[in-house]
Parts: sequence; structure tokens; C-alpha cells
Amino acid sequence: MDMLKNPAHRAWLVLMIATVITWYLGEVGAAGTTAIVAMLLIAFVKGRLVILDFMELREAPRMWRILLEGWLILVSSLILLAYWISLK
Amino acid sequence: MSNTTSLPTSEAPAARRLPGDLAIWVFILSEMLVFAVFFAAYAFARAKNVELFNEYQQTVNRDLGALNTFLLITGSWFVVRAVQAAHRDDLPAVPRNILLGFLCGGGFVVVKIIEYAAKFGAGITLSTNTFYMFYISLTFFHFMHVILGMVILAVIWVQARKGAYTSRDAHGLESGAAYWHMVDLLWIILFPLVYVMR
Amino acid sequence: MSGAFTKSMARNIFYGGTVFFFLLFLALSFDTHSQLPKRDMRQNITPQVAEGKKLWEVNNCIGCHTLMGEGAYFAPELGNVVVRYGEEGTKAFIQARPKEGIPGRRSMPQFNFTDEQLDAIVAFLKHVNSINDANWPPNSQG
Amino acid sequence: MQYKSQAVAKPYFIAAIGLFVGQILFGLILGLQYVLGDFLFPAIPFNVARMVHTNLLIVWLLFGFMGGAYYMIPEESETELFSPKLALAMFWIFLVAGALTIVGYLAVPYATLAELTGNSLLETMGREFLEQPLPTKLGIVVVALAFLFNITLTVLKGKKTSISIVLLLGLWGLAVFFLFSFYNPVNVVLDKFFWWWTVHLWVEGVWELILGSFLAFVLIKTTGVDREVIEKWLYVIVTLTLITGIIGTGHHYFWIGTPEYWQWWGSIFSALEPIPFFAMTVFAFNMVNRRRREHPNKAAVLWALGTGVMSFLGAGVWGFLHTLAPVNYYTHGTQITAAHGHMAFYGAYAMVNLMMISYAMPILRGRAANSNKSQVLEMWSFWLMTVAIVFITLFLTAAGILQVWLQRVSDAPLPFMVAQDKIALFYWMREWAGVAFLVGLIVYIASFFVGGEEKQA
Repeated sequence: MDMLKNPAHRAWLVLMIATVITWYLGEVGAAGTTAIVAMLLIAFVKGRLVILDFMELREAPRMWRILLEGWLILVSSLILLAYWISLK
Repeated sequence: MSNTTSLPTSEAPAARRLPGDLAIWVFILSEMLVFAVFFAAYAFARAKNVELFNEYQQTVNRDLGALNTFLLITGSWFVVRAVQAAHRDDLPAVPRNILLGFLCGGGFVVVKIIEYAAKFGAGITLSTNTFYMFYISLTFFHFMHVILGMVILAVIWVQARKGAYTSRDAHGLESGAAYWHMVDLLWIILFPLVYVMR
Repeated sequence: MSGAFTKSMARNIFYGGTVFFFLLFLALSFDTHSQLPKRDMRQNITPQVAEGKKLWEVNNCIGCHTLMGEGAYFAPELGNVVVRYGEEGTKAFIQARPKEGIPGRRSMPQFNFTDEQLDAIVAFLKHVNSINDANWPPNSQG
Repeated sequence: MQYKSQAVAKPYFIAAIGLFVGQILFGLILGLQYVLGDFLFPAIPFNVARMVHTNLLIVWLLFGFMGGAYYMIPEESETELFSPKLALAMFWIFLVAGALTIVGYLAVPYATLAELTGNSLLETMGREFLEQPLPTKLGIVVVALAFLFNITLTVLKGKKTSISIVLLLGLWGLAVFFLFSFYNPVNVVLDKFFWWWTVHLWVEGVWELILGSFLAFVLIKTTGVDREVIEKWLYVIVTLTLITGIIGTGHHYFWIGTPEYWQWWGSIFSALEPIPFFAMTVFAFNMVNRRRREHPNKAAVLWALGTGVMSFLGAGVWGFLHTLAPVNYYTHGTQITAAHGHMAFYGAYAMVNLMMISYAMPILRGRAANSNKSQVLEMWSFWLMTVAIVFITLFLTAAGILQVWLQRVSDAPLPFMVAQDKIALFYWMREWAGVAFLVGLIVYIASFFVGGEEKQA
């Protein structure tokens, strides 16, 4: 698999698989804490791949990597917090 | 905004390089900030109306949402390939991949219009209820970003056909690509949030 | 070109971003217009209400009062005055303003309205009160 | 002065300051009427005094913008003004029309004025800030078009810099959005909806382009920092302004009969409106810190920094305080709004005009900068006025919080006037702060008449 040496191609494959998983979780009607955490985790990993391999920030000045990944962490935590409140 | 501190031109060492123009990154960050607030607003509004959100979330078309995720990710991937092609001076591959990315965007738009046609046809508007208010606001706001991204792709496609992007200078291409990836990144959060998570 | 910040890029973003957000604003405004008939009670705008609005304007009521919270903040909110005072009470209040004001107090001018004019003003205020404004103000005091 | 025609700016600046004085005097009358209700009643009722106060504000700011543009554009375009005669003619027309309007407000009852000026032909009067009689509104359009014609042709025949393009966009936007003041439907919701297209899209939209370009111009001149750098920043700031400010209009659409989604759209976008103001503050300080020369006009630099900070506080922070819909539900139309309005207008638009005047006036009078003595006095006036406005804002905020509490939040809401009586102390303190502001303004004017060693042009 020569193609997979290219991080972008690898990222694409992982992103597609991850999307299928999220979609499948929706299909089987997964709900509640575990499902929410799983889906957020998947979204987080996907977002990180886009930032690092598509936007090519892996090798960018550290500040920019931190800003973008920080955004991802911020958004995921806010969503997690809101869903956690809703579960109580 | 800490990004403003590095303005203007600061020469980073060659090893650590920000692709594209600093201005586009400032813009990307401010757009992402708007979306972050929007996402949080959705999540907290949902926390106050869990049942309503859970009920109406079932009525949105998850399959089309997933299909659109595929399209955006693949579109992003083509644009990455265009950038990589420019970096190794494979000039014919640059516009070809941009065009493929653009077509993925076009596919997204078509799918979205089908989705909207069903919803608007059923008489759903921004004022139907809080869930639909967010569903339409968020997806439409994002939809307009897809269109803007496609306009940008069209511009860099025209440039790329003239051979404007090479390993020496792929600046404009990288800037456009970064914006297009942002559109993808936002949808990656939006899709599970609005279509699936409950 | 690392970390570059070109003016032409900044300019393009300015134009693009402005057009983009203005279009979005137009789209939202368009939707608002299609929703307004359900909220603004336009079917009840009679010539009398229109006359009342005109009187409201040419006497510069907004220069002291607020209407649905907009205006000056010197005198009470009038969007819900018919709830607070009733129609007759509102008319009586306007009629009873002393010409020279009330010593030491904030004073409303005596406008010498005719009975028809008072009816029109109250019809206008009643109409404003009937508009669906998301339950504002929080209570009858405005 | 590099170009002869820049001299037309001078009468504009003088008129602006004169009208500013009038605005403040009427502000003091209003403040007194808040506590001594029958002060000057029935000669000048509150609504008349307020109309004069706000209209003078708008008109003096417009005079300042026009003067600033006439000063700046020849220098930016590196060419003489297209027609200095037209500029001077428009000055007198605008001044006379403005003065007549104010006399009209004060001399006859408003309803009579409406009748005399043909309001029944096209009913546009009696809406907040747009109280001008029809002939005045038409006059404003004529003056604005002649002004734009003059400025645009100057830019077209000369060099087109980013600063002048942003300024032109701002000025054209100002004219275009003023046209909504002629649209006054009988449906009060629609009336209010489009009223904001003038009012909001002016102050939180196109006026900020004017502000940004003035600031950029003065910073280039006083700091010597590369034009390229400053113009890039200008684009970033005005972009941020418009992407937050345009949809930020939604924060006025919460409670006027418009659909409820505006509560979300308006809250989200206007919550981000402080960002461009913050960027502007950072910008101003950054450029001054990186200055390549010591400009003799220290006062102008102080105004430039001041407008950054004060517009961030007034428009940004004080705006944010009550922009979120759940908060605004209680604060809408109270003294909180008044507090925000005072600091935002002073911080953004009064100060940027004073900055331009401070920079340009000495040059128009044939010197690079005023004497040290004069500048010290001007800086005193800066601090007096700025500190006074801070206190006005704080007192009004305190009054507003109490008002909201007594009249809106408490279990037994008090009637409006009862609540007003209970917060009278803060209105008294506001009035004293207003007096301090007037003192600052007098010192400011005095600084023009102080001689001393002048720096050569």
C-alpha cells in the first residue's frame, strides 16, 4: 500500500471510516452517555486529522497548531459540558 | 485574539511554515469563532429542550448528512492533492484536482438542496421550533460557506490552469485550500452534533 | 513566503466577507418579511391606527417615551400602556396634563388633542400592544 | 499643508466644534430635566432638548467626517481636490440648513414644524434620530451627494490607496443607508425594522469604515510605520467589523415583533462585536510602539490611542454587557442603553473626529504641531472629557441596574416614575460629571487660542 505513505491519503481513509461509524451509530439509534462520548471522540479525531494533515498544520508554527487544536478542544468540551448537563 | 500579536510578517524558520497567507488564517479563525459560539448555543439550547431536540432530530435526513460528509472530506482530499501536486511541480495535476474538489462541493450543494427542498416543502421554517431554527441556521450558514469556498476554488482553478502555482510559490493555492478545509472541519463537528448525537 | 501577510489577500477577504455577510443578512431579512404577517397584526391596521401613528410621530412622543423599548428613556414605555392604564385611563391622562407643567416634576406637554385624535392615538397604542414581540416587556410597568 | 485645497477642511472643523459645544449644552439641560423635571418647561420640553442634543451630535460628526475627508483625500490621492469651491458651497448650505432646522425645533412646536415643512407629503418625521423635517433630509442627501461626487472624483483622478478606498466605501455606505430614513411604512414593525438599517448600519457598520481609515491615516502620519503594514491592519479590522456588525443588527430585532430566531442570531454575532474594537486598540498601541519617528503632535497620538481604548470600552464592553437576549429582555430601553450610547459615541466617533482635528488643525494653521503649552492644555482636555464620560457612563450604569431591578426584576415591580425617583441621586452625579465634561470642552477650545513656541511646518 504505497498510497498510504502519504499522510493525506491515510487521513482520508480514516475520515471516511470514521464517518461510517458515526452514521452507523445513528442508524442503530445509539443514544446516551457512551454514544455521545464516542461520537464526540470520533469528531475530535476527525477534526484533528483535518487540521494536521489537510490543513498541514503539523509542521506549522506552534502557535497556529495550538490555536486550531485549541479551538477543537474548546468546542468539544463545550458540547460535552452541555450534553452532560442535559443528561442530569 | 492572540493571532493578532504575530502581525505582520514574522519570518518563521523554514522548517515551521504556515501554509498560505496569514490574512486568510486570521479570517479562518474569526469564522471558526463564530461557529464555535453557534455550536455552543445549539448544545446549551438543546440542554434546555432535550426532548424537543431528540424528537425532531429524528426527522432530519441522516443519510444525506453522512453522504455530504463523504463529499466534503473527499473534496478536501482532492484539494490536498492539488497542493501536493503544486509542491512537486506536477502542474497539470493541480487544476485537475481543484476541479475534482470543486465538483465534490457541487455534489454537497445538490444534496443539500434536495434536503432543504424536502424540509421547506413540508412547510418547515426558522420559526417552526427551536430545533429547526438551529438546524436551518447552522446548516444554511455552513451552506453559504461551502458556496464561498467553491467561489474561491473556482478562482484558484483559473489561476492553476495558467500554471500560477509551483513549488516556488503556491501561496494563493494554499490559502484557498486552507479555507476549503475549514469548511470541511466545521461540517465534521456539525454533522454529529445536529444529525446524530442524542 | 512563510508567515506572509499580503495586502491583496486582506483586501479580497474584506470584499468577500462583506458581500457574504450582507447576503446572509438579506436572506434573514427576507425570511423575516415572510414571517411578519403572523406577528405584526397588520390586518388590524385601520385608517384610525395609521392616524394614531402619524400623531405619535408629529408630536415626537418618542423624544421622551419608549415604544417596544426604543426611544428616549425619560418617560414610561407606551407599548403596553393600555394594559397599565386601560384605554379610557390613557386618554384621561393625556387630557389632564397641565399647560404649565407640574412644579418640580417631569411634565408632559398639553397637546390639546380632539376626541378623535385621542381615539386614534389609543387605537395605535392598542395595535402596538397586540404585536407579538416575544413577551416584552417583562411586566405591566414596562 | 501639502495641497492648497485641503484648506476647505478648516471651516468644517470649526463648525464641528461649535456644534459639539451646542450638543453638550443641551446635554446639560437634559441632565437637569432628569432631576428637576419642570426645568425650562414648557419653553423647551425634554423631547425638544433631546432632539437638539442628538441631532447636533449627528451633524457635528458629519461635519467632522466631511472635514476629515477633505483634509485626507488630497494627501492620499496626491492631487488637489476636484472642486474646493463646491466643498465650500456645500459647507455653507449644510451649516445654514442645520442651523435652520435647530431653530425650527426650538422656535415652534414639533407638530407645527411638521406641518410647515410638508411632512404630510412624505411622512418621515418623529422617529428617533431621524426627526429632521423633509427639506432637511433632502438637503442632507444633496449635500452628501455633492460631497461624495467631489471626493470620489478626487480619488479617481489621483492615487487610489487602501485608506481612501475604505473611506469612500464608508461614505457611500453612509449615504446609501440614509435613504432608509425616507421609508416609513404605517406598519410599525416594518418601520422599526428598516429604521435600524439607517441607525445600526451607520454606527456599527459603515461609520466604522470611516473611523478605521481616519485612524489609519493619522497613525501613518504620526508614527511613520510602513503604509503597507497599516493598510493590512485596516483591512483586517474593517473585515472583522462588518462580519460581526452586519448580522449584529439582529440585537435590535429581539422585541419589536420580528421572529424569535433573531434572539440567537443577534446575540451570537453581536457578542463578537467587541473583537474588531479590541483589534483596533491593539493596532493603535502596536503602531505607536513601533513608531519610527517622534511626531511633534503628541496630542493627536493621544487621541488616536484614546479612541481605540474608549471605543473598545464603550462600544465593545458596554455593548456586550446587554447584548445577549436573556439579559437584554430586562435591560432593553433602560439607562443601561443610555450608558452604552454615551460612551460608545464619545469613544468611537467624537474622539476619532477630535483626533483628526487635533492632527490637521495645526497644519491647516501653518505649523506641524501646536506649541507645547497648547498641547498640554489639549491633553488636559482629553483627560477631563474622557474621565467625565467614564463617570457619566458609570453613573448611568448604576442608575440602569437599579432601574432594571426596581421596575423589571423585583417581585413587586415599581411604576416607571417611582423607580426614577429612587435613582435620582445617580442622575445628580451624572449631571456633575456632565459639568466636568463641559469644563473639559472649554479647556479644549482654549487650547486653540494658546500661543507659545510653535513648531515649524
